[in-house]
Amino acid sequence: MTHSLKARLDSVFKDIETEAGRDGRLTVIATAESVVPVLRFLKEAGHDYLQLVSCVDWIDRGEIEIVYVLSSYLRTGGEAEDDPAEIVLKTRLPRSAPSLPTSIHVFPAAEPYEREMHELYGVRFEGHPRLTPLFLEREYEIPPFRKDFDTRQYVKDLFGSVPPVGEKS
Amino acid sequence: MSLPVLLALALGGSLLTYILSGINARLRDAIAVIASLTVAAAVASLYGRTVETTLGTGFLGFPLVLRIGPLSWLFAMAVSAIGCLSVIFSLSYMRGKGRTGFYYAMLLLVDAAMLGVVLSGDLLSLFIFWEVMSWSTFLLISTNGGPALAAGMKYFIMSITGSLAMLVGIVWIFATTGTMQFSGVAAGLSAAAPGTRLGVLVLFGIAFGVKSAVWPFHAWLPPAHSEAPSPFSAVLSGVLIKMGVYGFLLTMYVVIGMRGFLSLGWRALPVHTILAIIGAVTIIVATLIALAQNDAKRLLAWSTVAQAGYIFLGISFGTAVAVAGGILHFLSHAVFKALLFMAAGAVEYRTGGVRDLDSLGGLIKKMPVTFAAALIGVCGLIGVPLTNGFVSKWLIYKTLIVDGSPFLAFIALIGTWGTVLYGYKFLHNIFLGQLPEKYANLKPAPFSMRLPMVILALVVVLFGVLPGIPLAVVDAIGSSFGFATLGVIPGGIAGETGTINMVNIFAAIIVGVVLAWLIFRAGARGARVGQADSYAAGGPVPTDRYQYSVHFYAPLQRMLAPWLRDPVDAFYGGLGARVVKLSDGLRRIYTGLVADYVMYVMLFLGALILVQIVWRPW
Amino acid sequence: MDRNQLVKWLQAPAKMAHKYSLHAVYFCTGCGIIEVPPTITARWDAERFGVIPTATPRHANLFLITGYVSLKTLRAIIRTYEQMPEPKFSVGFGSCPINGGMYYDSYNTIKHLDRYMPIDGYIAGCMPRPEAIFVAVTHLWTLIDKDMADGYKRYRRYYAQYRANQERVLGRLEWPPLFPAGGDA
Amino acid sequence: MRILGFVISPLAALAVGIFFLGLTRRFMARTQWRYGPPLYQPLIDMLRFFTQKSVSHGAIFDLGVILSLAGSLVVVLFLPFGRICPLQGSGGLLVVLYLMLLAPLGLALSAGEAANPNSSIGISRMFALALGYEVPLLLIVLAAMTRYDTISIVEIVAAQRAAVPNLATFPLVLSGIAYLLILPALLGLRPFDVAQAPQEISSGPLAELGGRYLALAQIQNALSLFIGISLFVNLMWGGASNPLVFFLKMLVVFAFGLWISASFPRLRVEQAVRYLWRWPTLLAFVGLLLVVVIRR
Repeated sequence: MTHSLKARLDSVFKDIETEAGRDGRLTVIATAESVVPVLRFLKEAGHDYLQLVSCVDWIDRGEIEIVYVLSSYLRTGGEAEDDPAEIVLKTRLPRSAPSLPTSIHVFPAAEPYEREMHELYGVRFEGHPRLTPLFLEREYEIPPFRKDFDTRQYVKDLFGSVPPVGEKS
Repeated sequence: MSLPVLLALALGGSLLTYILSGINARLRDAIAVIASLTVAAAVASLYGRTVETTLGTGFLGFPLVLRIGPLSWLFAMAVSAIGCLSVIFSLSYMRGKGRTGFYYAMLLLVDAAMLGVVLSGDLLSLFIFWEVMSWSTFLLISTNGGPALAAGMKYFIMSITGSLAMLVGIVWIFATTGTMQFSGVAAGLSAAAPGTRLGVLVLFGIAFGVKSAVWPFHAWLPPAHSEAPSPFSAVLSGVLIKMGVYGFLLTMYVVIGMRGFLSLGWRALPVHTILAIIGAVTIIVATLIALAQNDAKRLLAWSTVAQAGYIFLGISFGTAVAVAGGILHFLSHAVFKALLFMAAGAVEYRTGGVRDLDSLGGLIKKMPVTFAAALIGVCGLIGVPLTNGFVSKWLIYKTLIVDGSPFLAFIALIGTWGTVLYGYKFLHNIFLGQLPEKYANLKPAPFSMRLPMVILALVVVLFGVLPGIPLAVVDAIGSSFGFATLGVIPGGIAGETGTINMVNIFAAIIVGVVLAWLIFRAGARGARVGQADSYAAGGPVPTDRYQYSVHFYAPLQRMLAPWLRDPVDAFYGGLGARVVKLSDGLRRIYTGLVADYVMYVMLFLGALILVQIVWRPW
Repeated sequence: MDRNQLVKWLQAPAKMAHKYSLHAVYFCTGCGIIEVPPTITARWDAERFGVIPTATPRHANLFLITGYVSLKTLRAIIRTYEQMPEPKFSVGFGSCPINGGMYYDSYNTIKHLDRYMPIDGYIAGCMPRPEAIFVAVTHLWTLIDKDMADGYKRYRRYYAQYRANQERVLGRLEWPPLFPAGGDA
Repeated sequence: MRILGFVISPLAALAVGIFFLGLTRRFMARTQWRYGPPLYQPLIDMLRFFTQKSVSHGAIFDLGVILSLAGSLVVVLFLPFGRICPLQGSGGLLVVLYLMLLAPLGLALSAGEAANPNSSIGISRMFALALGYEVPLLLIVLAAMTRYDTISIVEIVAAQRAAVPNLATFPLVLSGIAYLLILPALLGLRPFDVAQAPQEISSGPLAELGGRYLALAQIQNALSLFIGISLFVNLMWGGASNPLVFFLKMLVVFAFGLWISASFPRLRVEQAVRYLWRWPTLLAFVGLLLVVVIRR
C-alpha cells in the first residue's frame, strides 16, 4: 500500500475533510451526498464492520449530526500510520428537515439504526424500505430525543392525566 | 342371484351410465348410485353360500367358471361396498369437472372387473378380468392428464410386466396339470415337483406383488395414488391393491395349497419366511418414507404401501392366526384407508385442490365432521384399541411373538410407531393448528361426502369393538384353507391360539374415559377462547397466522435423510431411461421408406437362403 | 404443620393450595430480574415456599413485574396478565412500578402501574434484595388468608376503567376486551 | 376382590406416581444444594390447578386431555401391582404397548388444537423422541415375551418367580440394562426432557394448558412415571407378591433413573435419538438375539 487511506480518501473525494486523530482514529467529515460513496469506498478498503450509527442534536447550531463508526474484523489496526483502527464518519444535516440517503445497500446492519434515528430524531432516510416504528408505541409531535422535547411537560400531560382506578369518590 | 347375472349387472351399470351421461347428468348420477348399491346388496345376499357356475360359451374352447366361497365373498363385499361409497362420494367431488360420464363409467367398470377377478373360478377368466381391471385403472389414474399421465404410465408398464409374468405362469400350470379350474389345478400341482410350485409362486408373485405394491414392486403406487381423483384413490387404495392380496391368498392357499406352500424352500429358510421378511421390509421402508411426505395424498399412499406390508407379512407368515390377521387387516385397511382418502378428498374439494400439508391447518373449526372421520381413520391406521386396525394388527403381532419371530414382530411394532408419527402429522397439519385467513369462510363438506365418511367411520369402530363379526368370515376362509379354527366370540377370539376380548378392553376404556371426564368436570370451569388468544410471549397473536406446521419432524428427517431416498424407484427410473434410449436406437432401423423395408426383407431372405445352402438345416 | 394450619387446610383447601403453590411468571423488565436467579437457586431457594418459575402465564398464578415498565412492555404485561387463569396475584418489584422511580420524567415509561392493571402488593426498594421477595410472599399469604389479595376481582369489577387507561396511553389495543360488558362497575 | 382391584390399582398408582413427582423435585433440590419443597408439594399444585379457572380452545382440546388420562388409567389396570391386577386376560402386554400410545396421542391432539407454535414444536419433539426410545423398548419387551413364550404380564411375572436363576435368565440381564439406560427417556426426565423444555419452548405441549387441563396432565404424568417403572419391575425384576415389596423395588429403580436425570444436561432431539438408537438398542438387540438362540 503506497498511499495512506487518508491520502486516498482525499484524492478520491473532493468534498470531504479528513483528520487523523489519536489512537489510530480517522475522522471524516462528509456532506450528505457523499456519505454513501464514502461508506462504500471504506468498505471496499477493508473497513467492513459498521459498529454503530449515532445521532447528535446540535440545537444551538441548528444541525443534526449523524455519526458512523467503522472498523475492521480482520485488521487490528493502529500498527501502521496508514491503517486506522476506527473510522468515524460524520455528516451534518439541517435541523429543520434532516434527510439522508439510506446506507443499507452498503451495510445491511444500518437498518435498525436508521429506523431508530428516524423514530427518535425525525431524520428521514431516503430509500429505506420500512421506516416503521421500532421502539415507540405512541406518535410524538416532536421526536422525543430532540433537545427541544420537554419530557417533564410531556409526562405531566400524558401520565399525569391517567386517573387512579377504583370507586369514583 | 346367480353369479353371471351379478356380473352382467355390474358391467351393464357401467355401460348404462356411460350412455346416459350424454342425455342427463342427474339421471346418470342416480343410475350410477343405484347400480352400485344393487351390486353391493346382491353380493351381501350371497353370504355364506358356495356356488360354482360354468358359463355356457367358453373362451377358445376353455370353459369359463365363476364361483363364490368365503374368500371370494369377503373380497367381493369389500369391493362392492367401497365402490358404492366412492360413487356416492364422487357425486359432489366430480361435479363441474370434465369427462364426468367417462369417469363414472370407468369407476363402475373397475368395480365390475374387480368383482370378476374375485368371482372367477379358473385361471383364464381371472386373467381376462385382471386385464380389464388394469386397463380401466390406467384410464382412471391418468384422467387428469399432466403428471397424472406419467403416474398412470408408470402403473401401466409395471402392471403389464406383472400380467406377462402371470400369463407365463398360467401357461406353465396348464402345461403341468392340463386344466385351468382352481380345483383341478390344486390337485394337479400337489403332485408336481416343488420347483414347479416355486416357479408358479414366483411368476404369480410378480403379478400380484406389483398390484399389491409389495417392496420392491411399490414404485408405481405413490404417484398413482396421489394423482388419481380422490374417490378413486379410495377405491385404489382400499380395494384395488387388495386384488394383489387376493391373488396371493389364491396362489398360496388355493392353487398351491397350504401344505404345499408352507413346505416350499429350505428348512432353515422356508419360502414363506422369505416372503414375510419382504413384507417386513415393505413396512419399515414405506413408513420411514411416509414420515417425510408433505403432500396429504402421497403420505397416505406411502402409508398404503406400509399397510400392504402388514397384510403381506400376515398372510405369508402362514399360521392360522397370522393368516386371519392378514385377511382381517385387508378388511380394516380397506375401510380406514378409503375413509382417509375421502377425508383428504373432501379437504381438497373445499380448499380448491390444496393437498400441501404445509399450507393447510385449523380446518377442524370449519369441517368438524370430516375431522372426526379422519381422526377415527387415523386411529384405525395406527391401531388404537377400539378400532378395527387394532384387532388385525394384534393378531399379527401375537402370532409373530408366540411363534418365534420376534424380529419380524419388532419391525411390525416399530412400524406402528412410525404410523403414529405420520398419522398425527396428517391430522395436525390439515385440521389442527391455526386456521389461515384465506380459509376463514370455508364451508363444511357436502352431505354426499359426509355420508360415506360417517358410514366408514362407524364401521371402523364397530369392527373394533365387535371384531367377531368380520372374524367369523375370516375364520371360515381360514378353515377353507385348512387352518384350525380360531374360536371366534363377538368380542374377539378365545382359545388356545391366544385370547383377546375387545369387549373387556372397550369397557375398561369407557370406564377410564368416564373417570377422567369426572375428574375433569370436578375442576373449575373455564372460558372458551378463539385462536387469537394464544400464548405469544406476551405479544398479541399476529393477524395472519401465528403457527405454521412446516417441516414437522425436521430433526428426525435430518437424521434419517440418507436412508429416506428410495433406491427402488431410482432403479426403475434408470431402467426406464435405458429402455427408452435402447428403443430410440432401434427406431433408427424404421426409416419409414418402403425401399429400406424391401431391402430388409431381401437381406433376411438372402440370409435364410445362405443358411440353407451352407448348413442345410431344413 | 401445626394445628392451626391443619384447621385452615380443612376449612378452605383451595385457598391454602393457592397460598402454597405460587407459580410465578416473571416479567423480565429492567434490573429487578437480576434478583430472581439467586431467589430461585441454591442461595435462597424459593421452592421451599412452593414458589417456582413457570414458562407460560397459563400455568401461573403469581405475576412478578420486576422493574420499570415502558409502554411497549405494558402492552405485553397486560396481555400476559389477562392470559393468566384466575385467581391470580400480581406483585410489583422495585420502585419503578410504584411511581416511575428513576424514570419519573421518562416520556416512554409509565409511572403508576396500578392504574393500568391491579397490583396486590409492591416491594419497595431500588432494588430490593431476594429476602424482600420472601417478605412479599409471606405478606401475600396473609393477604390471601384475609381475602384481601383480590386484584383479579378488582380487574373484573373496574375493567372499563382499566381498559380506558390502557387505551389512553397505548392507543387502540389489538385484542378484544377480556370482559366485553366492561366489568361490573 | 377383583372388583376391589379395579379401585385399588389406579388409586395406588396415582399415590405412587404423585409421591414420585414430589420425590423428583425434592431429589433435584438436594442435588443442587437446596432444601426443596415438601414431598406433598405436587398435591398442593394439583389442588391449585383444579381450583383455577382455565381457557379451552375447543372440543378436541378437552377430549385430548381426557383421552390422555383415560389411556394411562387403563394401562394401570393391566399392570400387576404386587398381586393386584384387575385386567389379566385381555390381550396382555401387546395391548399395554398400544394403550401407552393413547397418552401421548391425546396430549398431542389437545396441544394441536391449542394452535400454539411452542406446542407444535413440543409434540414434534415428543413423537421423535418416542420413536427413539420405542426401538430399544420394543426389543426389550419382545425379549421378555419371547423368553417366557407368552404375552401376558401376569404369566411373565409368574414364570420369573418360578424359575431358579440360571444361565438361561442371563440374556434378560442385557435387556434389563438396556431398559435402565432408556428409563429417563421413558419417564421424560432430564436428559430427555427436550419435549417439554420450559426455557426454550414454554413447556411445549403444555404451553396452553391451564387450570384443570394442567391438573389432568399432571395426573397423567404421575401415572406415566408409575407405568414406566412398574413395567420394568414386572418384566425384568420378577414383580412382587405384595404391594409393599413391589413399591420398594420401584423406589430403587426410580432412584437410579433420578440419579441419571440429575447428572446429565438436556440433550437435543438428534443427540437423544442417536444415543437411544446406539447403546441401548445394541444391548437390547443382543439380548433378544441371545433369547432367540437359547430358545432354539
